[in-house]
Amino acid sequence: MSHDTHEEVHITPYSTYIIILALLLVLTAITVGVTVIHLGTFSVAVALFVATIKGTLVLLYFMHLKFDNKLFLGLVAIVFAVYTAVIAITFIDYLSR
Amino acid sequence: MFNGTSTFVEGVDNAFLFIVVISLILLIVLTFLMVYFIFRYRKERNPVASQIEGNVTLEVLWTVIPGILVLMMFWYGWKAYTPMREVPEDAMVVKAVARMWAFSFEYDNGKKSDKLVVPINKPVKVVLEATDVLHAFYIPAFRVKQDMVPGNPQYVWFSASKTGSYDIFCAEYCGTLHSAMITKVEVLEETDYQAWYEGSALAGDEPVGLKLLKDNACISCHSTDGSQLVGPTFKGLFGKTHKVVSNGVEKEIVADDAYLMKSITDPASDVVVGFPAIMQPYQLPDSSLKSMVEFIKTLK
Amino acid sequence: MSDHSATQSHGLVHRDDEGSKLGMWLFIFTEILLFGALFIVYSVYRFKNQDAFHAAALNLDTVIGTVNTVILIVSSATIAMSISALQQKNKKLAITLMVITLVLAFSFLVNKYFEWGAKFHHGLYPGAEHLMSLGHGQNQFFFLYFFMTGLHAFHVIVGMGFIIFVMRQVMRDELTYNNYTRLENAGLYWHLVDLIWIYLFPLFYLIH
Amino acid sequence: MSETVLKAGSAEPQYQPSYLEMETKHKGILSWILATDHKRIAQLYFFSMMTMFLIGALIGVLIRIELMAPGRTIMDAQTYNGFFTLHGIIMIFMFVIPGLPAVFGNFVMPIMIGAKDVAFPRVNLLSWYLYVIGGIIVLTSQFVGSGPPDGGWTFYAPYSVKSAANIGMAAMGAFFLGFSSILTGLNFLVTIHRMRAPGMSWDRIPLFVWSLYATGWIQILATPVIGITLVLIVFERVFQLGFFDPAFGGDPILYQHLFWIYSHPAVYVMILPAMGAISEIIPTFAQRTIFGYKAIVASSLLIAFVGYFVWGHHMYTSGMSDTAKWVFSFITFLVAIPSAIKVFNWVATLYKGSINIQPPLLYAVAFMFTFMIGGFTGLIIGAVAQDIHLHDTTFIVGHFHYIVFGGTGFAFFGALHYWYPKMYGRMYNIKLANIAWGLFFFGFNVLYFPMFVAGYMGMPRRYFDYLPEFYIPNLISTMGSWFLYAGIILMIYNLVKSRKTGAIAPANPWHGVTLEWSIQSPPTYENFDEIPVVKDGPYKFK
Repeated sequence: MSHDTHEEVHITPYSTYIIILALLLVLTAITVGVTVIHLGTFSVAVALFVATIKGTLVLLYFMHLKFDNKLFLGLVAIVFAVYTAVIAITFIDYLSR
Repeated sequence: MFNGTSTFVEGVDNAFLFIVVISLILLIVLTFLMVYFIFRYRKERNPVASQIEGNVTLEVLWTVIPGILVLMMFWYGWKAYTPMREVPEDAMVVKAVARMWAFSFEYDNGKKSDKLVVPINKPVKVVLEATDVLHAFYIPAFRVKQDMVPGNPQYVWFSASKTGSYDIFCAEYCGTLHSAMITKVEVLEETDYQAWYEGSALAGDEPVGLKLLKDNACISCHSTDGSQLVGPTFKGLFGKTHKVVSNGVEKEIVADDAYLMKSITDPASDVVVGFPAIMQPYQLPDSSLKSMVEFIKTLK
Repeated sequence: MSDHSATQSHGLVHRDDEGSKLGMWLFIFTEILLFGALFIVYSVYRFKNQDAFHAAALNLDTVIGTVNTVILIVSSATIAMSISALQQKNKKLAITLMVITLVLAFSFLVNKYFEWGAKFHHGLYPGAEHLMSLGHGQNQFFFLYFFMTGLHAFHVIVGMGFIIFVMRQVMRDELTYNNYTRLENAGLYWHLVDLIWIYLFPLFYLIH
Repeated sequence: MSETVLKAGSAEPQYQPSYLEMETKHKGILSWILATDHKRIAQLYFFSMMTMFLIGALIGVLIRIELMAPGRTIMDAQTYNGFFTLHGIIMIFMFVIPGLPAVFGNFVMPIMIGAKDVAFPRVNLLSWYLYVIGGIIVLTSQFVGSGPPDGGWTFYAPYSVKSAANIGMAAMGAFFLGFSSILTGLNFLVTIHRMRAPGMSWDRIPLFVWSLYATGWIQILATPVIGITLVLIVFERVFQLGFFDPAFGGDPILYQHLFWIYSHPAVYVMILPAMGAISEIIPTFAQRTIFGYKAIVASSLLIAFVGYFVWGHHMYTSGMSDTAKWVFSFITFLVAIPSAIKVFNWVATLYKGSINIQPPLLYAVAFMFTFMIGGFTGLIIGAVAQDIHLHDTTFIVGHFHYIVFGGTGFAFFGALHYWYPKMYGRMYNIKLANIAWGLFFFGFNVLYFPMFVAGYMGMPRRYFDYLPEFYIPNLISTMGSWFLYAGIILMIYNLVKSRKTGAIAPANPWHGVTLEWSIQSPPTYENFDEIPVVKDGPYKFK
């Protein structure tokens, strides 16, 4: 209530969604394509890297983080950072056993 | 109370003392200040409070000083720990197997025992295995403890510096008789140890079957005197008719040789009514199974 | 969550769109951590049984996986576009896009049904003798496969329910061009479903 | 003393029907169990929680009687195992985790920030229902299936997977309780973000609200992890999926990682709101502003954040790698610093105050003392070497009771004595409250301190029976439990009796300056006729 500022409503044009959709489809094709080439241990890294790009696109455009209140963007960043740290710390154990 | 019984006691107790002394000083000072302020500045003596909002110097001081202290504590704690992982090359190896609810120990020469017997002043590496659930191998007098994880062998080592008999506890909850999963570590002079190691002197002249039942921890669940433990008692077991559940169907069965042997190797197939189906299967040579059953027959 | 926004509380005239969206986001965080825990289980077991995971993954049908990925991505775009449509007062288009989303979601489930059915047919389900004979690593893979895609499918169903719920409200003009947060929230939830699948897909279907 | 306090209250404005008497569309009991008013929901929680607390405490006393002497005393081993499990599940999941947020957070947090309710009142009610459902499932698990669950509240695999006892159901109950906790946290975060009164900027929020804010984040980000982990345990039991059982290649240590990824932050869910309540009580009874407001806020947030990365210190003996032990031990010692900062600031707040010695302050002092002991013993077991020796002994039991009972428990009852006049518009008997506090504090220390001794001597925890050398500390502990229980009973007697017969409480009996003291006792349905405009920080005493 203290900060009820009625911001201007952002309407994402359809064209943006179509472009993002196309990008996502291309990236999906790339990940599927990459599995044909054997990259060994890198294949996990590549798959996760591409997935992360796709996820970021979904978060920024489909989920409107790019246009919404920046608070949401900040919180999402913190949550993913915390989660990554938790995985990393868990793996300190498994990698050094 | 356990002064100097193993290599680690001094390090652990010194680190403990270091933290306790610092903590006690802080506890006493803070408690004193708290109580003193409450009486010195109580309403009757100090009707008007001073509104002090804070003091940056103090905040910095009581962040940095405890910061340094806790880092020292961390370091002492870590330094006292590292020797526990550095097993000397010449350590003798004993395998400890935990199952519900007993430990058994196996030596290089195949000797089995329900107590851990070790020579004095000799590094001993105990390899820890569990067959069913988590247990923990804990010798308070030596300051060693390690969980025993099924499928994932662990170890501890120690070198005992005083002869005597010390407790070994299971420290990780493992079921009904968790608190009864206790045995001893016997620290002997080198010569006594050798005598024990080579002979079966300490085992006495027990029947082979009874010794097997002890070594495999059977008697921690099945009594030999008719008392009720987690599983049916061995006393008067042989030759009687029992109600059992097989594959969910209740039926009656006569406890003969074949049934008893099957109950050891595949306990889940016929479970006596009124007892939980928690026994783990045992893989033992036929000769051992026979001796065990022979001994059970003698318990009328 | 958002359906109980402050609007109704005590009949106060106060609608907090940002608040209900924040609530939705926080709920999404819990969902992310929920799956996050499973991804930790997955990574640890994959780390321990790399070869078995590779071998087991060969049994998964990459084609169905890819088709389902495309379906979810497209449905994500359609639900996002329906928000734009409603904002532009194009109620009809908004509803059409939601219906498309639902149809796509349903076809995702149909694919899933056939995919699971094939696994059961080949004895690749928990407890099956064939699976048991393949060793611990492959077992872990299939346990996780069934549990994680199953939980994901459950989220698909919940998301569909949420979309049907807001679609009815749009039809009745309870949600309009200046009151569409609940549709946004349904969209956010649906994108979450997509987001999780974006990670599930390469981790299960694309290990070769 | 109490008389002067009562008369000193500000002049009463015209009394309006309070939330206790309000008219809703429902009548009688329905107006309670279908209430969406945050204060009524707080009451619902309060009554269900006190019921659970008394059951849990009674089981605790029975456990102590069993341990009074070696050998069987009043129950058999499996009953004992079921009892300590039930005691843990009830106290952890149904009292200390939801305790302060669900009762006092619900009651005063919206008022403190100048709001009429929480952001999602109906979700708030739903949280309570989930709590009740979870509670009922846990209690039912005792009487159906194959025997009361054992194995402790930690559900360690593979025992929890293999045990014949009814563990799956108890785990399901805990899942519901976790979900309830998530929704409460979510609700509070949105409320604090969105519903502050005009002028209530982030640097003017009372410290209790700040602590709830930090807690809310932990509830949201940690609880789902245990939720899904318990579901895995249930699936493993029901469908024989081998997630954690080594017989299927599972890793029991992974279970412990997942369990503590939640359960260590959960310790901060228990203690942060307690610290927040203490930060309210001390300034009010010292009649002066809090010392180091910003330091306390920063330490709350730091504890919540760093506390997320220390879970491994529960696992030094589990078979985790040595590198991981180093990392966890190091971060563990770092998280001690913000807790220390809080204690220093509280003590400094007493300096040059004008101190009014009343039951809430006594509870706060008891809190600080027991919390310090809990914290210092925490340092001892944060160090790897000592923890190897002390882990899974009664030393640990003593340590966490000093933190979660001595800490959270004392803060809960301190908060209860502090806000009681506001909740019910009545005063309790101060003298009786002081006596109850004395019994409570004395009994508490007699009960839990000997556990440190027995633990250092090497007595493992969760022992139904013990060797004779541990007899004396156990005997003393058991006797302490009687004093403690007597104190609790006396306290509850006093509060229950005063509910009807206590003197009418003024709006502001303790001369507090946070917003809840500016409205009538008990508050009206929507708290404020007019939303206040906040012009200054939270603890400005004249």
